[in-house]
Amino acid sequence: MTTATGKKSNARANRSDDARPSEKLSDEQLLQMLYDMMLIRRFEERAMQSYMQQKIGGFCHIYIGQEAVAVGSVAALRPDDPIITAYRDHGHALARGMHPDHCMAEMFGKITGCAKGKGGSMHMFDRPNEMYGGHAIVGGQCPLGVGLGFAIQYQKLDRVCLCYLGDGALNQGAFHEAMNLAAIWKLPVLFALENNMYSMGTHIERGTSAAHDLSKKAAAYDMRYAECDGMSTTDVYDCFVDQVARTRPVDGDPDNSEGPALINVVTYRYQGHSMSDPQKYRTREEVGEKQNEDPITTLSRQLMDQQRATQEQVDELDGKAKQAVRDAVKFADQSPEPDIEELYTDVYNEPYPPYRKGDLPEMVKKAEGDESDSR
Amino acid sequence: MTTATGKKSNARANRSDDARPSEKLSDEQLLQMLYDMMLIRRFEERAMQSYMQQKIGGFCHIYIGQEAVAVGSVAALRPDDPIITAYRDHGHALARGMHPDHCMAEMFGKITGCAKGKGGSMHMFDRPNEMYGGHAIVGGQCPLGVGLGFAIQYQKLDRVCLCYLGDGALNQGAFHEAMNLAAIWKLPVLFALENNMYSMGTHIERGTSAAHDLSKKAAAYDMRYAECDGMSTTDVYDCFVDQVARTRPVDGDPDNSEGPALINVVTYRYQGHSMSDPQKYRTREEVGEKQNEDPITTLSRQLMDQQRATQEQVDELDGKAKQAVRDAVKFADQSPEPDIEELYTDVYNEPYPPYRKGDLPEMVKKAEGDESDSR
Amino acid sequence: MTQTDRKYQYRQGLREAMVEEMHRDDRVFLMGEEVAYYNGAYKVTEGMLDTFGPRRVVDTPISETGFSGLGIGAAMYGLRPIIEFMSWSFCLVAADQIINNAPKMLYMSGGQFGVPIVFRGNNGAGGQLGSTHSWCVESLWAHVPGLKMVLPATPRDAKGLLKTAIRDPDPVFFLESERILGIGAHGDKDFSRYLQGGRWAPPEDEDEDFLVPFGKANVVKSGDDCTIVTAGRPLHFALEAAEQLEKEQIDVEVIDLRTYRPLDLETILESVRKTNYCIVVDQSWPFASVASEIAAQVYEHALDDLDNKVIRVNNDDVPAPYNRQLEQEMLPHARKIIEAVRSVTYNA
Amino acid sequence: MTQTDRKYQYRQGLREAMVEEMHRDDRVFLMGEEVAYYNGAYKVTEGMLDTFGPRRVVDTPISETGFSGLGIGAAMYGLRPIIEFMSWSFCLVAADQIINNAPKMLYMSGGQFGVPIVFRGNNGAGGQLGSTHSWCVESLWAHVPGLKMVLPATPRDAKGLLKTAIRDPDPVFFLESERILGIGAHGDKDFSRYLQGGRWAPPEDEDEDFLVPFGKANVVKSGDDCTIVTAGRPLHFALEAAEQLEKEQIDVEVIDLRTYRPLDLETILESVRKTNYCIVVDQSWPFASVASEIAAQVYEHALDDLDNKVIRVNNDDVPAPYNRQLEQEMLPHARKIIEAVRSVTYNA
Ligand SMILES: Cc1ncc(C[n+]2csc(CCOP(=O)(O)OP(=O)(O)O)c2C)c(N)n1
Ligand SMILES: Cc1ncc(C[n+]2csc(CCOP(=O)(O)OP(=O)(O)O)c2C)c(N)n1
Ligand SMILES: [Mg+2]
Ligand SMILES: [Mg+2]
Repeated sequence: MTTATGKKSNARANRSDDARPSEKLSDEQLLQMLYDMMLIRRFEERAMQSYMQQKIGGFCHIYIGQEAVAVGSVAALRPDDPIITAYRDHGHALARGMHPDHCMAEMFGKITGCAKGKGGSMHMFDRPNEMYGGHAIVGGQCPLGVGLGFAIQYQKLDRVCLCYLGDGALNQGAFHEAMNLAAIWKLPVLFALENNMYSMGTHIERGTSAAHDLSKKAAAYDMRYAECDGMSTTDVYDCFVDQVARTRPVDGDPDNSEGPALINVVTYRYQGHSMSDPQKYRTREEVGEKQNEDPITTLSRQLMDQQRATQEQVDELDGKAKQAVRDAVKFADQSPEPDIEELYTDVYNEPYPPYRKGDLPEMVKKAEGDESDSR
Repeated sequence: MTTATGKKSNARANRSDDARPSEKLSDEQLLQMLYDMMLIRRFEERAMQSYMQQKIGGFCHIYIGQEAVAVGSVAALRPDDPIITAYRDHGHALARGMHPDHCMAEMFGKITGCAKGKGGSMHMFDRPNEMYGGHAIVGGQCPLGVGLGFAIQYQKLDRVCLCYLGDGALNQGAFHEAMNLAAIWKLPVLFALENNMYSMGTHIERGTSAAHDLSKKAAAYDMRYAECDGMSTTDVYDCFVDQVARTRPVDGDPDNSEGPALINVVTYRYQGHSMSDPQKYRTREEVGEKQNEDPITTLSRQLMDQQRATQEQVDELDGKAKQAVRDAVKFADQSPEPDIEELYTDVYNEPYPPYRKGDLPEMVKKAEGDESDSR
Repeated sequence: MTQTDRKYQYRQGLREAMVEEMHRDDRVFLMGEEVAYYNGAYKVTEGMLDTFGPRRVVDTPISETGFSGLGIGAAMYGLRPIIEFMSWSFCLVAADQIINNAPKMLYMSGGQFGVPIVFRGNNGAGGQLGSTHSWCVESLWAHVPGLKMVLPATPRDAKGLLKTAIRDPDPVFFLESERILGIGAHGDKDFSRYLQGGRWAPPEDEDEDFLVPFGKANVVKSGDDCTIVTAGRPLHFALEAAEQLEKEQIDVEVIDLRTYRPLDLETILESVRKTNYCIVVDQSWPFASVASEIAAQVYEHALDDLDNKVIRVNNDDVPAPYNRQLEQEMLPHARKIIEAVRSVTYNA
Repeated sequence: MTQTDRKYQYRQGLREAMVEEMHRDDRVFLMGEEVAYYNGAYKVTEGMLDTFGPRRVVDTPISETGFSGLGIGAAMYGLRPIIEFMSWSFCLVAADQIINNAPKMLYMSGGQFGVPIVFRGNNGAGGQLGSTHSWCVESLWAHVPGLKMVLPATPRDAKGLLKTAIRDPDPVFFLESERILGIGAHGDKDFSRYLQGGRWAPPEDEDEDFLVPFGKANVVKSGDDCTIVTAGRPLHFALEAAEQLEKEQIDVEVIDLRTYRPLDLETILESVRKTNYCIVVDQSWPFASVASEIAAQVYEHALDDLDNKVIRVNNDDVPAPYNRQLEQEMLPHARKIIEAVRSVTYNA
């Protein structure tokens, strides 16, 4: 983890002096994080397979390689901290606690999916777990994330919103406007840049000015900046624990917060951009090299080296993840399609003909109880 | 003029060592600049009057106080360098050489106006003088300006595009995207920020992060930055001569150019935002103080102090400006309204019914000859 | 003082609606350019900063994508934002947020996240602002399912519909008109004699719950000879035409739809079944417009009741010119309406 | 090999049009996301970088406002940009540039600055991409005067219309369809037997000047019993319906409008005067749509020739769902068209 260029150099100094937060994680917590990453990995593998079998349609963006980003950052949050992200969102949904059954069922377009099969791969929403969606228009989630932060501040809550974005989003106007608003109003938002160096086939150096020093993108808004190694779960965790703490408004008081930050999480995606990407824009060598930094292998090895886990435990976890995903595929497979009537539900919360009020997804009803309502 | 933070420190060093370009201006050139500013000032005064008399409708944004910006920067250009600006555009049109008759007639909505009365105050276009319009959507002209720069580069020309914007435009997505494109492609564009500190009633400190150091806005794109005193005609001129020279691609070769820059021209508008502004957001004192820096008074005094002009000469110039504007009002007044048929012309260059091909404005026909065509 | 006599401005209706709802519900806030310290570019929000402070009346930089998206996010989190566009013309830079996010979030999330938000501001040409500043967005955006669209034409409806909009759980596109912000004020042309019961202004008793429901058209003037269907500012053109046509013994019925989504087709059809003629007046461009839609629906549902074509009166199909005469001519003005009515009813 | 037999993909038509025009005119360049090094997200621009180099085939960052505005500025300066939207769904973030600047510049400048630009890309639902990625922008943007709108439905027209678009001096919104990029390829359903003279593919002699003019509809299949008016991808639904209806002895006439602006009303009316029935098929939402417009115009101009209502077949009026069955049902598919034809002609 490189140092953050925050305003309060005290805080920064503190952080580098202190023990790293990840050192305080219990074995159990670390194994949970490892499991979450394995779950995502196995989930994505089965998603690719199911896509090939045409059980999943549309676009499907695979998170393999980036698992440490979602898992490490979400682990640094409280459960009531909202998150929002782009379309490469299965990892975030699972890290945030969405049951793989509902995630997979969504991709299969089934009524048991998190969005009743209406959203698909790019639109994972999970209200009980404070996940405000995957969003498919590049950069479009940034103003929404700022809105979550605004609502937190407005209600004087002590929460932090995590707004993920890809490096491609850096060049969208929406990102710029969102950064500026977050900065001038000191909103409790962390912009987590998942910098996997490519937007489709475009290397960041080709499309983004100042790509060699993204701290300038934060400085333009007088915003705090931090960097971490997205291939290392603990580095991501350490960085986000620190940044979340700085941003979290104590007693919901914005003056008791260091305000928003941009966090450059340097990561890599091992698969193509989507399922139909010939990947001619990068070499096998480049991918191979990055695969040596595989975040799951790294964390496994780390835990074993430190004698906090045995090979058997690791294998067992992976087995569990595989099983969970197998179950999810089965669940998704066996779940029914939405009725054709669902076409006209969920268009309005207060519908007029021909629209009808929809039912909440099974997943939400289970978590919130049947009396819960759309909000 | 404060120094620019360019990449090539050589060039910068050169510049501060050299004599200031304005010192090489002949008396005649300086008096021309003074006259241009007087023309704008008197023009705007009569525009306000005519607005009050309801001869001008819609919005009318007065340039008084900012005259040195348009005049000083345009003087640093070649006639074939294109410019483009926002809606506060009378000054630029006049500085660029539009005859006040056609400018005033446009505001009067007459067929003799630069846009045949179809554009109005916010839309001054002048093809013969390489003025690509006033544009009324804040920030919307920035991508267009980048397009002019792109076309220059594409055709391997050695021209520079000057793209003006207000400080309010800094917060628009269009500005951000335009800056990034100009930077990554090294386009010959200068973004001339007319920083009059207010967007309507919003002080720049309220709406724009990092307002205290706008060089950060350029740095975010790895772009050159410069600042100058927009109340001083010569300082503006010196700054732009230097910046234009750095940006101008020698032999049309982009590698033979230092690329685009953001130039922060600190200025002030003496009138309200538009004709209906109660101006409660600033004090009389503030305006009064700035009026002490009046760019026209300053240049006049400077010329007289240096014995390059006499009071009589200055008065005479002002008389000439007043007369030109009086003539313009008369011209506008006496010009005919466009025929109602003009509603359906100029919608398409290759029209289909009910549309019809339009005639070019008188102003263009005069300058380009009758055989000229829409392009 | 009768209700009719009460002078009550359209902008006042808008302001009162916001003020009352903000008193009633702390989740409601107002955000936009110059809404606070400047007191509103058009004085609609005058005094609101003083009343509610900067937490709830929020000035923004010129970042329509940013703050309309912010509003949507805040609405997903349970707040009730009112987002003001100084002009709906400026919503174009925020189009993705307002038509791709707001109206689709509920659907995409399978019913989990609704977006109770109001986007409001001035809509329509007529102020000599030139073509980029003179948008009538009704046809553009009414095309999109998931949003509701409201066009108040009177001070009374400005208030009653805005209150309903703020309480509505769905995204509401609320289209005001700068041209009529001042109607109801002393000296303005006042068609209140046409209004049933003279309800030009809202009830005077300051009823907190004075709401005008969505999807219920207002038969502003009843008549037997020809139906004129409209909403928003063109209602005033239609009433001007009605006044003129009265002198020619043509007694038109004028329907103010109030909302385009939902659309009160029943009231239109009932009227057309009575008058057998129909004119639709819409201030947006003709092609693929709300007027096209209403005309098509009237044909579809009342073909046998029509004694002539439905005539659509729109803006001329050209960008808005600056010149005053050209611009006035472009609008769906009274003369165009009168001619349309005459031309369909000529042999009635 | 007859012309009918020649297998020629829609995407190939697009590519050839661009390649030919770029050879012909150095002012023409192509710009968009992944058009160059990636060879196009949908392989439309494959090989073009190799042919023309990075000066004329330009990859952009994800900055639709930036690069579409750039294109407009470059067009004002005399170039002839082709701006590719990977999907028209992404044009929403650039709405202000494309509908406020491009189509109004000529007017605002009093005829001084035209904008000869082509915006092109995939349009329409059907790929299970969910509601933000499934826009059909025809009705949204055809509403706006100052632009031209083209919707090629066949490989032949993809080529001929795109060449015309590139040469046109006005802004052209060119709406392709990902769903049919591969039609014409081996194994695809091929309705070429309906095409007059089997003109599924463009002429084989590689005529540089093979142009399909704007505003001239194509009567793809002639028939006497009912007119089906459409354009773009839904043409294929209409032909599927026609095939089915043939078996029921209903002989429909299928008109491919090719362009919405200009609109070839004459060809529609001629057909309706012959068949006396009319169905309009449009893949955008129903409300205030091109279908509403065409229906309204048909009623206005052929009221006496119509033996029944005009039926509009659109996308269902809901955001596009991801689920395949729901999405397929939403589209203006063949069954809906068949039912519409049956319902109007039942007592013919
Ligand atoms: C506004 C917009 N333009 C284009 C696209 C098409 N598109 C989808 S993903 C993508 C690349 C995004 O890259 P990045 O932000 O780096 O995210 P990553 O795929 O690396 O996770 C593009 C161009 C889109 N979804 N939205
Ligand atoms: C996108 C957009 N939003 C809002 C407006 C309304 N508006 C016109 S000028 C202006 C202030 C602009 O200030 P600035 O850019 O500083 O220019 P100045 O008026 O100082 O010359 C605003 C908000 C607009 N024209 N466009
Ligand atoms: Mg990326
Ligand atoms: Mg300003």
